[in-house]
Formats: sequence, structure tokens, C-alpha cells
Amino acid sequence: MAETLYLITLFPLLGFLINGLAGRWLSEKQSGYIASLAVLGSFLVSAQLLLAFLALPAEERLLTQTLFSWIPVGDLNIQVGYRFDPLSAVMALVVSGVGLLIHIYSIGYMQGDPGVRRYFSFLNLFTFMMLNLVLADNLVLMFLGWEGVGLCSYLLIGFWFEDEAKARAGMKAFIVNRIGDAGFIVALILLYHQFGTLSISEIAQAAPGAQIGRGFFTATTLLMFLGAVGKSAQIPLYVWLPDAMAGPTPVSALIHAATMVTAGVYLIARNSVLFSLAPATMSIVAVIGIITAFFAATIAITQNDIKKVLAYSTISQLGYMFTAVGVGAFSAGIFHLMTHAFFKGLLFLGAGSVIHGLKGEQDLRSMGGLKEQLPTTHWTMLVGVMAIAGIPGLSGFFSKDEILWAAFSRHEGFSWLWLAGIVTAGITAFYMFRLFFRTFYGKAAWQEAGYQPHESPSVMTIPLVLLAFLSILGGYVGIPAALGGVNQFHHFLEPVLAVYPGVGAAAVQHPSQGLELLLMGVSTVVVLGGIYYAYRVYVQQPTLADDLAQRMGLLHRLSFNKYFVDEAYHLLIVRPFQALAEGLWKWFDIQVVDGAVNGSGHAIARISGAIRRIQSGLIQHYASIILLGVIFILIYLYID
Amino acid sequence: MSWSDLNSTLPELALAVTALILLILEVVKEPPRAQFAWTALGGIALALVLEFALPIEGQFYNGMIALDHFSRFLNVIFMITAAGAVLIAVPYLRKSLEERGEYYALLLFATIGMMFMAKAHDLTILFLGLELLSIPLYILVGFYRHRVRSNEASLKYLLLGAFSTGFFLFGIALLYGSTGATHYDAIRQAIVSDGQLSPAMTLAGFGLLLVGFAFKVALVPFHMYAPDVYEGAPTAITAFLSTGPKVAGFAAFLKVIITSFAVTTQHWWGIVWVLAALTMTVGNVTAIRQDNLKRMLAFSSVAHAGYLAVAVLVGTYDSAFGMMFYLAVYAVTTLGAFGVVALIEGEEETSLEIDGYRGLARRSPFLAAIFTLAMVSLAGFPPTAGFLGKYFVFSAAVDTGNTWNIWLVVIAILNSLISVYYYLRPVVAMYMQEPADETPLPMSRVAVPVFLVLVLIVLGFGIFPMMLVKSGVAAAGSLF
Amino acid sequence: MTTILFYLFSALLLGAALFVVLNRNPIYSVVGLVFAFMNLAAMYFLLEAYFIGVLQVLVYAGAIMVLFLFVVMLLNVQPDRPHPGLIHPDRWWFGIMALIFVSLFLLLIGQGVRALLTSPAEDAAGMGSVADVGEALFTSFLLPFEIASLLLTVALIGTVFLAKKKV
Amino acid sequence: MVVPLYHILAFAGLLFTIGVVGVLFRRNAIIVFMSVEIMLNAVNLAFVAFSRYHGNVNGQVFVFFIMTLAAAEVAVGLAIIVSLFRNLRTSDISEIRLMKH
Repeated sequence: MAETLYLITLFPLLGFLINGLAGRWLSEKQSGYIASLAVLGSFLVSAQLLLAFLALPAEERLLTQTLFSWIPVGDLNIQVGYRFDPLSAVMALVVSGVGLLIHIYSIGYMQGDPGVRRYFSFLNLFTFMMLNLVLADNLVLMFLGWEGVGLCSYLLIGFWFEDEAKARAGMKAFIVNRIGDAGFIVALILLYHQFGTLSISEIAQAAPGAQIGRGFFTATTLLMFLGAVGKSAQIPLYVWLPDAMAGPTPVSALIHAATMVTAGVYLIARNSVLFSLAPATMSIVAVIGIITAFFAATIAITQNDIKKVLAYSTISQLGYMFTAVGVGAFSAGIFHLMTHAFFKGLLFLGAGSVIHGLKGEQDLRSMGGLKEQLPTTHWTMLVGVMAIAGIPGLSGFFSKDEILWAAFSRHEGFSWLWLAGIVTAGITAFYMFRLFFRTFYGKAAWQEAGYQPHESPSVMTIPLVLLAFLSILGGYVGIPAALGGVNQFHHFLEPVLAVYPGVGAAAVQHPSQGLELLLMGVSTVVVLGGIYYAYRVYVQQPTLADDLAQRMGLLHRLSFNKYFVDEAYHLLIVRPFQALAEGLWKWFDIQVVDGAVNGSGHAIARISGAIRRIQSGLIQHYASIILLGVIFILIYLYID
Repeated sequence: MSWSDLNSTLPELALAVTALILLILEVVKEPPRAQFAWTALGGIALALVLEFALPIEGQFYNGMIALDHFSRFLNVIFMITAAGAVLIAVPYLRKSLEERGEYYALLLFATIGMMFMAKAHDLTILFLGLELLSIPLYILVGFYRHRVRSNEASLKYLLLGAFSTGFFLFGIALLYGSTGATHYDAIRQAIVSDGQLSPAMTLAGFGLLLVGFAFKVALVPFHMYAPDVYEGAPTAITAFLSTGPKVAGFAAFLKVIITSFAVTTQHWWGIVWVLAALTMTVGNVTAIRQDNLKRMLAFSSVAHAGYLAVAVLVGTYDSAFGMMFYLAVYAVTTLGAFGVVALIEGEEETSLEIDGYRGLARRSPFLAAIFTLAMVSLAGFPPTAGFLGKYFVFSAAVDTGNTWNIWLVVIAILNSLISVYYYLRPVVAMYMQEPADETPLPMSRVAVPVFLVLVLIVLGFGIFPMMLVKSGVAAAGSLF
Repeated sequence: MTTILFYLFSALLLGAALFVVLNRNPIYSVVGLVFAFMNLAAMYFLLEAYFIGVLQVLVYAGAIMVLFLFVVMLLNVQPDRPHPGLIHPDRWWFGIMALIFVSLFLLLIGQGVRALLTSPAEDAAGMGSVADVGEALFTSFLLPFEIASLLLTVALIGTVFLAKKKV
Repeated sequence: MVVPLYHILAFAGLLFTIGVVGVLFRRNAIIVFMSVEIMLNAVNLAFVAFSRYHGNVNGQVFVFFIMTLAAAEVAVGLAIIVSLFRNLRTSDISEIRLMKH
């Protein structure tokens, strides 16, 4: 059975190679079909393996396949291989399944774009990298996938980077992510140094019994979490994700909603053993998660770009997932990851369909009343917003409430996590329905702009419908005990996840049923309240929206301007960095040579002038820098 | 002198004779002069055969040179580099109608210089090898006599090179004065047994010696010449300039430090630490702002010098091995990257800006793919050999357990992550942007072997590194 | 007597060198440098390095400086124009750096090296003869000697190539 | 002759520094080059003094090689200056800087 494991990643790699090398001889359609078929292959293999799994007893559900040994020198031996267990099975299915639908959708969406072959080849490459990330049994291979998806993301955004401003945004995304990745690498080095291996399972086996101080685990997990924060766009490294929306919408759906950005959550779940040994890190994860969830949700309320709303919503939902893994409910986090992939993929694709229908318009204020023109998009989007809002019976309800319950039942003064979660759920319901109403109901603002909206072709709507079904049904694999279910999802993942002392996993098994039901009721009421408020503001009395904005004054302005975080970043990080780069660059620059400084007698001007004039193609300046270096060396030796 | 002495320098002799033959051919032959390159390659091949045919180890010429796995490993790198530079030069020189025998002859002389630097076991040979490398390079940088940029680069290189040589020589003088010797082993002996005139003088001598090396390998703040010289030199020479002297400089630096000055590490490690940190940071941060590919790669090579300085600082067996691996990969990758730049370059030094690379994937898929591979390896992505090189060097530093070393590695990692940005810029331009004109780029077949070697080493040794690892380990072993 | 002579030559040497560096006229600089090298040769004689002293006169003061003079004449180099203002602002910094450098150098070297020149090698007089140096050159320093010959070959090729007018 | 070794080294150091000052101060490439020669001669002086002190001829042999280098370097350097002069009609290095930033 294990022999077929490599096929999962091989198919997308082949797709990438075919489209990348032979793309010029393929028609647009053929290129899209090949790419989709490649992902379909991965999906079928994963599904077949999963089905085989279900027939096995829980403890036998593990497949490994070593492809080859890399650098077998001395004590360093890196086995490049894959590991298929319940956790990676779920991830592989989500990646290939949702990925498949998005590939198919792209055939319609990208029609007529000159770069379509390139687009599909990179989409396949991304899928390949992402599958490597989730299937890796070794942190090095995982890191390869981790960097690879970032690279593809950058390339696919870069696709649309025609102008300087967007290119600069791309640079921002890039550098922000590098900060996180540095954390990951340093964690790898520390782990290798300590355990002498980078195999995930070997580390997981060795860690609990090892005679190592808590500080080590706290440090390594914090560093890993830094990587996760960057990749999954959490506070404080989230600013890049909204900018990444410059890419085409299916890319946003696949990379920036359903798969890549959830890699951080997966990283923590995959290394749940390490994280369980570091309670301090766990608390930080939970706190950062919930703050991000709340914070991003409040920004989403006032955004007018449909994709930006969804981007902030993604950040917020990722915050939920981090809260879940932070309180030790790893399976709940993965559960939400999965349902989120369904409904957020659906929402992005739906938004793409709207944008497609309006010839690229993304501003909510130019939409409205599109219900008639885009019927399929309308009702599938309805399912999506209901699912993300957490209407009982849809997938988002089950996963979100499991997280809230886990947060609530963790008695270490963490009930406020639950409270914040509930409030965020209400806000989420409000802004998602705001988006929904402003798009499909109310005044048809697009008429003034002269658009002729039309429903998308069936190659785009069929994935929408399928995702809508998944958004409804996806939750039923994990019905909590309080509602009479057995939470099969949790039991399926249980063997590969650590049990975090405290509540977390244990609470799911022995709930005080009445309390859990009560909490569900509360959250449902809050959510319905949010929806009703959105209905009143945006459908019943559209003027209310402006009143509200005025009455909220400062708050509205803060939210609308995303709390000025971008500006702050620009001022505190990007600007100094650019200034440094520019400074060093100017340093060599000649322009100021004899001008400004010559006449002035000011000492300061002279010093800065001297620094600036060290610049410059002039041999004397270079020689004087060499002399400075010599002086430094001699001073060091003298002091020593 | 005995026969074994003569044998120990046969490869150098073969190159020298080939160079002289080339000079004669230059006078005799009429254009077209394709034979020049083949003659030079034949000489290099002969030298390579001789290098392996004579399995000799030990010290020769009264201890002036030492032959071992270390010198053999590096000599192979040097000869591959020289052969690559010859192959790149063929199409490049044809563009400017400057196909001349002197070019190849000087290239071979410079190669002899590098080989002596790696073989040197006495400061006299080190000094002469360094100069035999430098003086041909001064001339080659100014090879385009009619281009002012080439003249200017040559003058800058020569004046600053001579300036730093002054410090280097004063360093040797002080070492000689303090220890009474120029032989590596004798210097160590004098330091260990405290037969020095004054320990402070020895250290000052070492400090000034370091200036010479730092200049040659372009460590900040001794790097200022590098971008200007790299930009002004003919691109085929830039390819050689950014690899040969750097590899030779680092190899000789490492050997001197490990054989002679290992015991004094506690007195000077801070200097190398600061230089390494400065070098990688300045190199990377400045490279981000460069639009000219030659300048960008110049700063990139400065940054790589910073990473390599980490290996020198650590100075353990592991780090020496890491450096051997790194040097081999770095040489081939950088040579290939500049080779692509040289082939793409238009007749009057056009197409050197990043805009010239727009849509290259469509105009020449092969060159674009090679360039991408080189960039990915320089950036240190797995599974390329560039990643392994960094990995070996950095993990050797971490393994010492020294906090300062670990901090340096953290700085290095941050830097190499930032560097990814500018390495990907040409890749994005090549694959993601539309070309200004669609005409396919004519591709010279002569340079293809260079690129195949690049693929072989970057991917082959990236995925199956054992062969290179074994020879690297043997080379590092000779130093201890 | 010889001691006094040595200090005298040193003073002249430093003075001549300063003159080379600080006067504006290139021709004067070349002549000043020849004078400085002559002084240096005299110091080599006093240090009993006769062979090197002879070489200093023949190679440096003779061949090399004539080459300089020749190029100065050939290019018809004019005296440096004075800068606007009395002294170029950068020169202050350069001067201060040079001062720091030389004081550091003297401080570092000064640690422990108070030995008299004559102390250990009293009996080695005469080792600077042509015979002694020549013997070393062709026995233990044979390989460096050969490399030096390559170096001169390279210089020859380069000079001809670079300075030739037509290819 | 009774001269402390330290004094000769100090002379060599001062001479070297004068050379450095020349490199830094002068704008004419030829004079800069001459200043480099002064630096090399300072090194030679140190070598000869050490050779005398150690009673060991190696230092003088090294000086011989430095002179060889100086000759080679001067020949090549002046050739470069001449070829630059042909193109630019100047040997003033403050006017020779196309490449910067």
C-alpha cells in the first residue's frame, strides 16, 4: 500500500514539468486540463489510502516511504521520505481536494489571460510543494515545502506585479515572511543540535523522556511559532496577507485561504508533542490567536474591497485555529482548518465569480442587487457566509463551537478566551453578512458604472456548488458528544496528536453536556444577533450605515484604516530598512560631492557629508575605508 | 632540487608552457583564432591529468610547498574554474572581436598563481602566488583597452590592490621579524614555544596579513573596490574574478590560520567575527538596491564572503570541510551565473540591467533555467548544493556551542533569507514579465559544458552529495 | 659615527618622502623619490645588506624611477590645481586617520621590542653579500625565484598589450 | 653601529604612513602610485632590519622578491595609466569615476 505514496506528490510535479516545459505547445484548455488531472491524481491516491486506513485499527494507521537518504555522512543522516498518518491524510485530502476544485475553476477564470500556462504550471508546483510540506516525515523536507510554497506564492503574486507599488508590497510580504522563516530554521538547528535527528517522529519519541530543561522546549517552540506567525499571518506579522490579494482570485482562494496560510497551524499540530512540553508557548499561541481573531474581525467590518474583507476574515479565522491548538485542542484546530478550507475557498471563488461578472470590479460600493444576475453564485455564497458565521447545522458551527468549548473548559483563567471568541463570532457574522448583503441586495450601484454582470460559466459554478455541499456536510464528521455524536474526526486524529495536560482533548471526551449545549445556544444567539444587525443596517435601512460610521467616529476611522498598522510598519520597519538600503547605496553615491558641504562650517554637516561622500568611485575614499578597517584591527589587537 | 621537486610542480609547469605556446600562436596565427581556446583547454586538461597522475604527498622545494588532499581538491576547483572562464570567454570575446592569445595566457598564469597559493607552505610562496594571481587580473580587467570603464576598473583594482599589498607585506615583515621565519610550521613552532621577539608584534603581523586576505576575498570594509571592478571588467573576466581569487584567498587564509595561528585564536576572533557580520549584512542589504546584474552579483559575492568568513572563524575540522564544500559549489555556481550574464550581454555592454532579463524564459529557456538554478543555489534553497554548503558551514559553527558563534549564525541565516529577495528578482523578471522584444537569443554551444557542470554540481551534489563530501572531508583532513 | 650617519639618512629619507607626497609638481616628486631611495640604499649599506643596497640603486632609483619620469613626461602631467579653499575638507579626516594608524602601529610594535639591533647577530656580519643572497636564492628559494620570473613575464605581456597603440 | 631595532621599525612605520598619506591625498594617479612604492620601501626597510637582527638572510631574499613585484607592478600600472590617458586625456583620479553608487 505504501508504494503508491510517492504518487501523491509525483502527479503535480509532472503537471508542473509538462506545463512548464511543453506549455508553449499546449492550448489554454489543454494546459488547464493537465494541471487539473495532475491534482485529481493526487486526490484519488490520497482518498484511496484514506479509505484503506479506515479499514485498519487505529494504531496501524501509518504509512512511511523513504525515497532516499540524503547526506548520509557520519552521524548526520537525513531520510527523505513521506509519512502518511491520519493527520497528513486529512491535510493531503484537503489540499488536493480543494486544490482540484480551484484548478477546475481556474480554467474558466483565467480564460484568455496570456500567462495561463505559466499560471497553471506554478499552481501545480505550489500543490507539489504543499503536499511535500504536509507529507514530510522530516523537518528538513517540511522546510523545503515550507519555503517552496512561499516561493510559489511570491511568484504567483508577482504575476500581477506590473507596477512599482505592487512590487514594493511584494517585497514587504517577502521580508516579513523571512523574519518568520528565520525562526523556523533556528529552531531546526537547535533541535538537531539537541536530538541529533530531524525526523519528526524520532523527535516526538525522544522529547518527552529527555533530560532537557523546559527552557529549551519553550525556545524552540517559540521559534517555530514565529515561523507559523509569519506564514499564517498572525499578529504581528499579518500585514502581508491583505497585500497578497493583488494576485488572481483563485490563487487567493487556494494559497491565501485554504492551504498555505494554514501551514502554521499544521506545523504546531504536527509537532504537538514538542508544544505540549512548553506550556508557556502554548499560552502565547492561544493569546496571540484570539487577539488576532478579534482584531482582524474588527478591521474586516469597514473594508470596502471584497477580497480585503475576505483576507481579514481569513486572518481572523486563522486566529481561531491558533487559539484551538494553543489550548491543546489540536484536533479542533485541524477540524476548523478543514471546514475553513471548504467555506473560505467557496467564499473566495464566489467573490471571484462576482469580480469576473463585473469585469474586475472589487469594490463593494459598486455592487449591490446582484442576486438576480448571479443566481448560483448568490446561493452558494449564502451557504458560505452561513457556514463561516456558524449557523447551526453547517460545518463552521461544529468546528467553531468545538474551539470555543475547548477554550471555555480550559480552567486556567482562560475563560476570557471564550468570551473574546464569542464576541468575535458575532462580529464575524455581522461583517460576512454585510459583505453578502452589499453584494447581492440593496441598490444596484453597478448600473451607474455601466457594468453588464453575467453569471459565470459552469466550469466555475460547479466547483462552487461542490464546495457549498462540502461547507454544509463537512461538519458532520465531527459532531460533538453533546449533540449525540461521537466526534469521529477527533478519534481519527487522536493517535497522532499529543494529549495536552489540562483540558483540551480530555474535555471533548467527558463534557458536561448541559453546559456545552448552553454555550452553543449563547453563541448561536450572538451570531443571529450579528446577522440581524447586518440585515437592518444594510438591507432595511441603508442610510443607517453612514450614521453608524459617523457615530462610531474614531472607532470607525481606526478600523477603516486598519488601525494604521500598515503605516506603523512602514514607519518602523519598512522605512528604516529601505533607508538603510538607500543609505548604503547613497553612501557610494557621488551626487553630493562638492556641493552642499564645502562652504558650510557646521561640524555635523561635515560629518554626515563625509559619510555620504565616502561613496563614490573615488579611489581615495575606498583606500580610506581600507585604512579604517586596518585601524579597527589594530585597535582590537591593542586593546586585547 | 630533485626530480620529486620538479614533479610536484608539473601541473603548474604544464600551464606555464601552454601559456607561452599561446603567446607564440598569437603572433603566428591569423584570425579566426578558435584554436586559442582549445589550446588553453588542452593545457588545463594536461595539468589536471598530471595533478592526478602523480600521487605525491609531502613538502617540496625545501618545505616551500606542501602537496596533500587539500591542495589537490583546490587545484581541481581552480582548473575547473579556469576551464569555465575559457569557455565563457570564447563567445564573449567574439562579440567584441578581441579574441587574443594574451587573454588565455594571462588566465593560465593567474591559475598558476592560485594553485601556488593553495600549495604554499611558506609566506614567500603565498605572497608570490598572490601576486601572480593579481597582476594578470589587473591586466585582464583592463582588457578592453578602448572602453573607459574597463580602464578605470583596472586602475582602481591595481591601485587599491597595491595599497592593500603594502599592508599584507608589512604583516609578513612583522611576522618574520617576530618569529624569524616565513615557513608556516616554523611560525607555529615559534608561537607555541614562545620563541617570538614579541607576541604583540606577531599579532600585529597577523592583523596586517589579514588585511591582504580580506581585500582579496572582499570582506567589508575592504570590499569597496569589488562592485566597481566587477562592473567595469569584461563580464567573462568578472566571472573568473568573483570565483578564482575568492576561492584561492579563502583557501590560503584557512590554511595559514589552521597551520600557524590556531593557538592565537582568542586574540583575534573578534575581528573576524565583526568582519563576517558586517560583510554579509552590507553585501546583502546593498545588493537589494542594485539594478545592474553585474553589480548585484558583485554584492552577492561580497555577502558570500561573509558566510565563508564564518568557517574561517570557527576553524574546526567540520568547518574546514564545510568551507571546502561551500567553495566548490560557490565557484561553479557564480561562474555559471556570470557566464549567463556574459552571454546575454549585448555588444556594447547592454542588457546588464534587470529589465534586460524580462521574459528571458521565452527568448532562451535554457539560459533562463540555468540562471534560475544558479540563483536558487546561491540563495541556499534545498535541495541544491548551495543549501548544503551553508548548512555544513553554519552547523559546524553551531556545534562549537560558543554563544558568539551561534549569534553569528543567526545573523547569517537572517541575511541569507533576506538575500532570497534579490536572487528572485531576475527570476521573476525572466519568467513573469513580458520581453521587450521576442527574438530568440542566439546561443553559443561552446559555453554549454560550463552550464552542464553547474547543473551537475548544484543538483547532483545537492541531492547526492557523498562524492563531494568525501573529497571535502579528505581535503579538510590534510589541514589537521 | 655610523650610528649618527644612520639617523641622518633616516631623517633625510623621511623628509624626502614627505616632499614627494606634499609638493604639487610631479617632476619634483619623482626627483624627490629618487633622492629618498638613494638614502634608503645608504641605510641598507649601513645595515650590511650590500646586495640589496646595490639593487636599490640599480632597480629602484635607476630603472623604476626612470620609468616614472618617462611616463610623467610622456603624459605631460601638470601640477595639481589647488583646491578651492586652503585644504580639501577630506584631507583633515585622512590626516587624522593616518595619525591614528601610525600611533597605533608604534604602540603595538613598541610592546617588548626594545632590543638593540646589534645584540643577537653580532657574528653574522657579511651575510648580506651578493654571494650569500645569491646562494639562498638558488637553493632554498629556487621555487620563489622561478615564480618571480613568471611574474615578470606576465608584466611584460601586460605592458606590451596595454600600452600598444594598435592591436 | 648601535641603533635600537625599535627605532628602525619606527622609521619604517613613519615612512609607510607617509606613503599612505600620499595615496590618500594625491589626485594624480602617478603620484598615488609613487606613494605605494614608498609603502613597499618601508616594508623593505623593516625586512632588512629584521634580517640583520636575526642574522638570517631570508629577509633580504624576501626584499629581492618585493623588488621584483614592484618592478612588475609599476610596469603594468604605468601601462594602465597610459592606456587610460589615451581614452580620457587625464590621469587625475578624481575625474576617473564612471562607476559608483
